[in-house]
Amino acid sequence: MELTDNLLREAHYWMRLTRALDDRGTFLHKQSRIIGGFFSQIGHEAISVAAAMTLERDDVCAPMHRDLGAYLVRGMHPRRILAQFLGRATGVSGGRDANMHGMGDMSLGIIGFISHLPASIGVTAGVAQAFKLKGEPRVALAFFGDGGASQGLAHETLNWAAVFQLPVVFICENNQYAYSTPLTRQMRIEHIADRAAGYGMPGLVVDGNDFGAVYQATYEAVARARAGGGPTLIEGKTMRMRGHAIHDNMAYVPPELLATWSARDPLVRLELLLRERGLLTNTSLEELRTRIEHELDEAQAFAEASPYPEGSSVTERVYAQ
Amino acid sequence: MELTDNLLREAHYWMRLTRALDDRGTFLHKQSRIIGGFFSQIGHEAISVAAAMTLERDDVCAPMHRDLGAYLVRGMHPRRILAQFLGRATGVSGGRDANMHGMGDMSLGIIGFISHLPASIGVTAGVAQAFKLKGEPRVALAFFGDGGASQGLAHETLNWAAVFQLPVVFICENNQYAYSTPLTRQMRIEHIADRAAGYGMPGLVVDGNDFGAVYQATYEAVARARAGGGPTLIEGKTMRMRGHAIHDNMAYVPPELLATWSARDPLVRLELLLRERGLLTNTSLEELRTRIEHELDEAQAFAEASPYPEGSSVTERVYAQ
Amino acid sequence: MTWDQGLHGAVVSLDAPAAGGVTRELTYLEAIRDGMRFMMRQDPAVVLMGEDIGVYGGAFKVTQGLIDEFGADRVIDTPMAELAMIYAAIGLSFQGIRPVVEMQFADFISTGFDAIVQFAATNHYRWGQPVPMTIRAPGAGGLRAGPFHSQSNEAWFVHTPGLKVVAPSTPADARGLLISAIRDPNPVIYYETKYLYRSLKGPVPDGDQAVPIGQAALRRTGEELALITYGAMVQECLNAAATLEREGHSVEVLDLRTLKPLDEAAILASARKTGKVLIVHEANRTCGVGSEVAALIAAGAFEYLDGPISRLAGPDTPVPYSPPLEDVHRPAAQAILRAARDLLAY
Amino acid sequence: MTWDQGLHGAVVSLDAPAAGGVTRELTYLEAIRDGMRFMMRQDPAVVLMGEDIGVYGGAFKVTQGLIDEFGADRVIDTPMAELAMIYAAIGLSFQGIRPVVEMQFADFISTGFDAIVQFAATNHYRWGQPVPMTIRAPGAGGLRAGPFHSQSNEAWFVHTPGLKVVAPSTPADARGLLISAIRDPNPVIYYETKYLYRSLKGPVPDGDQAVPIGQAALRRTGEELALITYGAMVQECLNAAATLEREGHSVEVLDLRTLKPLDEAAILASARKTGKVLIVHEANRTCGVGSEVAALIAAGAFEYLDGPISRLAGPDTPVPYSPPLEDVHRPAAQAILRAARDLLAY
Ligand SMILES: Cc1ncc(C[n+]2csc(CCOP(=O)(O)OP(=O)(O)O)c2C)c(N)n1
Ligand SMILES: Cc1ncc(C[n+]2csc(CCOP(=O)(O)OP(=O)(O)O)c2C)c(N)n1
Ligand SMILES: [Mg+2]
Ligand SMILES: [Mg+2]
Repeated sequence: MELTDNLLREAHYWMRLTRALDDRGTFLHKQSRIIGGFFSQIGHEAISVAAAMTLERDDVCAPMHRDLGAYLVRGMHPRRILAQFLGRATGVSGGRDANMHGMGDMSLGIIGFISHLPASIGVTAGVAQAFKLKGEPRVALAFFGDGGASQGLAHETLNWAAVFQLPVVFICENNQYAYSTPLTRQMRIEHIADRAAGYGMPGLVVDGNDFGAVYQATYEAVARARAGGGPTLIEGKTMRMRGHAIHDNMAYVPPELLATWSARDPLVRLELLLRERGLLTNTSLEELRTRIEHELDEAQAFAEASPYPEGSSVTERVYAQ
Repeated sequence: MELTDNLLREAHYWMRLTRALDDRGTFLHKQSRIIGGFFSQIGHEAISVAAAMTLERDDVCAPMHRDLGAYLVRGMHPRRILAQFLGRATGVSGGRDANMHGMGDMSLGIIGFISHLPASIGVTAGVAQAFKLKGEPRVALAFFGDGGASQGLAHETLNWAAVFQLPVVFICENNQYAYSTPLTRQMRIEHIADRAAGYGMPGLVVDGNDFGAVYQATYEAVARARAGGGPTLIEGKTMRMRGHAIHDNMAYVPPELLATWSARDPLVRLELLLRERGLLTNTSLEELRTRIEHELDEAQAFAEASPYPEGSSVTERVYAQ
Repeated sequence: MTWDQGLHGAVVSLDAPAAGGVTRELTYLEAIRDGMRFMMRQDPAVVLMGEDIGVYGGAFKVTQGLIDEFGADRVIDTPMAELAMIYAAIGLSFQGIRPVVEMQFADFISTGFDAIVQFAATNHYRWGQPVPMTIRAPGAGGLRAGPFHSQSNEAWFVHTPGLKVVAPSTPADARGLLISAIRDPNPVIYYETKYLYRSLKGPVPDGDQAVPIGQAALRRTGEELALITYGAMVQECLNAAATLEREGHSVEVLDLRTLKPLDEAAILASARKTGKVLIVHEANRTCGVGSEVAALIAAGAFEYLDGPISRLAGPDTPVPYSPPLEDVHRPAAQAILRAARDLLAY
Repeated sequence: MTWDQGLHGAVVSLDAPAAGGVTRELTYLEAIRDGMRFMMRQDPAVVLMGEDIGVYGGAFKVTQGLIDEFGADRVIDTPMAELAMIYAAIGLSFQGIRPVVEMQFADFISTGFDAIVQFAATNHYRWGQPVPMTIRAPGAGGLRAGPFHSQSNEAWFVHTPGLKVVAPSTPADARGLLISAIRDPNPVIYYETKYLYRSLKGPVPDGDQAVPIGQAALRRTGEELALITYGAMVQECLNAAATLEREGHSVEVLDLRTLKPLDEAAILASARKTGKVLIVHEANRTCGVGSEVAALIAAGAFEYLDGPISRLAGPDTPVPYSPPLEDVHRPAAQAILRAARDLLAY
């Protein structure tokens, strides 16, 4: 599996777009245009984009609140995402769900998540089970966090996936914190991936800020799953570079830790590689950023021009007809 | 840690008593004197008795439905147990809970279990946490099964105990089946104890039908826990020699498997050892059995002479005052 | 006698329906199995999942034989993991599978609670993706099975928006409501009553005979008093009504059948007609389905009432094991008669 | 504005009590913290547990500063594992510890559901061992926090035997009921209302001022109509009652305060006195606490009623995020006024 120039260029677009959209959200929240919560994913660009890029169109993916990149790669338009953040009728959930929650669209192979972490890994296993039952060569991929890893469901799902040998890949985004809780208070082991052995599935640790490393590990796991080789657990080491949500100044994070991870910024690293390969210059980067800002301006204009849902529609859509 | 003659003699009494009480329950059920369900624990005598015998008076233990031996070792009188089976007011739960459920008595350091497996391991971790918070050199010990091991709570509890370094010992009674479900459909690993590594605690496998092996492993784990060394997971390999409950003819168990384990009967093996040490003869065995039958006759008479609870008391004891 | 056999002296047989059609005489349990078999033959997307439901045929043998006909890919024995099971079912439903999940006892549904109330119940509201899934929950008491094998916990789900809840009381409804539940594009909790498994027999129409979700059934018409109930209490209420008739009273029995959404029209019609209502269920009293039925009537039939709206329900305690305790806990014909006579005399 | 700050334009201040005693002016949030601090100082067995409650001070900063005073052994930051947390609390309670467990949001209580409804709720009934444990559940909406941070799911627990459930609506009650909850030998779910955290200020008596569990509070007396409610809706009802008074109506407001066990005597007294009752809550309507209140009145105050028993509750949908949707979902003074006027005109 080779990291082609095209692949890296594409990744660069998605990662830049992810970060810009994230910044845009923060900006809109500061301006009180997004009310309620907002989750920044800064630091997660490589892992979410790389993992999502290994999937085929027909595959299914369950991103969580820091996987903005995966939503974008799967084809969810920033318009719909910004409209979602702003609670508009044109948002992914039609104003029913908040911020990143419930941003699902099965036509794009995206499962919308609920707060109760790590719920979507369970659903994803079920999707993979359907692929297997129907004999379809498709793969499902789910993200969860170091906090979510402590939940009983993480255990039940990994075991389930192993017992049924499901075509599913689990990406654990170990970003050092679950809200204010550091790893040392969450678990007494170094690598969450080591738990894979307890289920009889391969487990591996990758540098989650290295696009290529995540892409290659996930690519192989996806290929194995598709070929009937069963599930894989991949742990990507990364860092949540902002507070848990926008209100959190993360005073509890030691500045040195942030500094260390700042030096490993996934976007900077990818851009270094692109420059080494001669695929990026200051000018082309500036062009890309401008293009993305235009895209987001347009998306934001769309979202802001969109109506709020009618209050009287509150009881609609509880049941499918 | 030496297996003294006295220790073995005592163990022999408890294991014989356990089996005899189990047989008595089966008999009473066949006679329709116990109505509803009845769980036989035949095959579990060594593991439940040995583990319970490693505890001090002040320690706390959470037996489940096949740990009749542990209840007895902790000092629960067969009278109260038989009265419980018969739904009498003098039974452990006063007729409120069924068969082995809810047979708790904190004055004996016994936590009563609920059906929802493996609930009591979670409670036991909490008890151990209290010991630790209060600085008391006490230990808590909990049993769970190969089926219970698939539940999310097993994961949450083991992780919890490891993070807080609690003085608790977990005994997984791997008896090859969870109801009709064989190990291969429950998990894709050979040893449940291997999961301990995923929590950062010691995990070991013992022959659950060998009293001495269980006793020694548990003794060491209890000592470590008491000394502040944190939790241990011990998996005892054993076999459920009867159906899941009395109605289950376990047609799904291959006869050869039963035969193999029949040859490893924990009671027979302990008695062989006793004979080798010159601690048991046919006569003394017969004497012991007779003595136990007398004890159980008396207990049964007590239970059968006991009144049922008054129907009008149904709403009593919902709340503690 | 053990749980899976039931504890019943006699088997009650329901009368054949007046009008024709091909029917067979089935027990309540056989009717459930027949409903599953019918749907599995008709729709290859229907898949069963649960603990011990395959080779073993289920704790109560409800699924017995189905693995032989449909294979292990459609009758799936699972690890003992209710939460993963229900989440997996949600995922299956996203790919066109129609999972029917068996809880070994309704009591264990609390172990998969999060998946039901947080994910399945809200999903369509949130992002428009339906969750067609049926959860079979063998519930209720009378079998000396104690606090963890006798629960009637349907109110948890009746309170939760986005779910449907049904509770058939006859073999025909057991089959017909199961067909509807499996076809419904929403998560449906199907409460089946263990007590009736082998103790109730009745005519069950063959073929594609769905019983619509949301419609109550008037089991008996009367003028003076309406007994509103569901599940195993329907038979008890019918017995009480028959006794009262011999005493000269005209009592009607409304079987709710669907608990969410409730058939408000039928409830109000019964209340308006009779002016006196006694609501009966096994489930714990406070915030049970009976409280909602009472509230609906108190709001919607207020002007027609000739007496206080009465409720007879399981008291607010766990279901106790010992026979004298359980017999007081579970409302039966005698207790119903007492409450009904009080109300008639009002 | 974000969740932890609240979304309120103005802070409502309650009047000082008529009769004396040492009181301080505290927000609802400060009163909860003060209650914990008071109990922790008084009883070394009281221990707090939860996610991010220690160093961080909790998602809403309710426990801020407590770890500094009481140390990490008594203000315990836990892994993200609600089920293990509640089970651990049960175990702690067996050894004389009085755990106070914080759910980060009431919405996550479903993740620890099994431990509460199956183990904690039934234990004393089954083998006589009390489970003194308090679970703090920050609930309810109005904060634009969406379906998973706005739930009012108290009815699940009001239905379940063996639990107690409280829902204070004022700073004084927040402190006083917390003291009672922690002292109670039973599991108590303490629903605190996030909306009130910083938007409601009032006098809070100092010292050992427990508010007994099981007693409703008549916040305002009136003759024509009773508004029966709890939580954040108490203020909305008081506002509505004040408006109605200006229109010449005499309306009383009964604050339930304890949801399990309900203060049936106070409910019936209000209903009998006024003859007209409007029950108001944010929680979903069907099988909510309001249905039980209506059922109690329909049975126990039937002869006194001058109109249908009315309910105004959150509709049976998840709590939506977008302001126009949430504003319709959450009953507020305007909707209360409409419903009250209808009933007064009846
Ligand atoms: C079951 C559950 N409990 C509590 C929460 C509240 N909560 C939201 S995010 C979070 C931390 C999650 O940490 P992690 O899984 O590591 O993901 P991260 O936010 O670090 O990406 C918590 C405690 C939740 N969402 N779900
Ligand atoms: C959460 C839960 N789900 C289902 C059941 C029903 N059930 C009772 S015992 C049992 C099998 C338990 O197997 P295991 O844990 O291996 O214990 P064993 O009976 O073999 O000793 C099952 C499925 C239960 N008790 N708890
Ligand atoms: Mg994290
Ligand atoms: Mg087993």
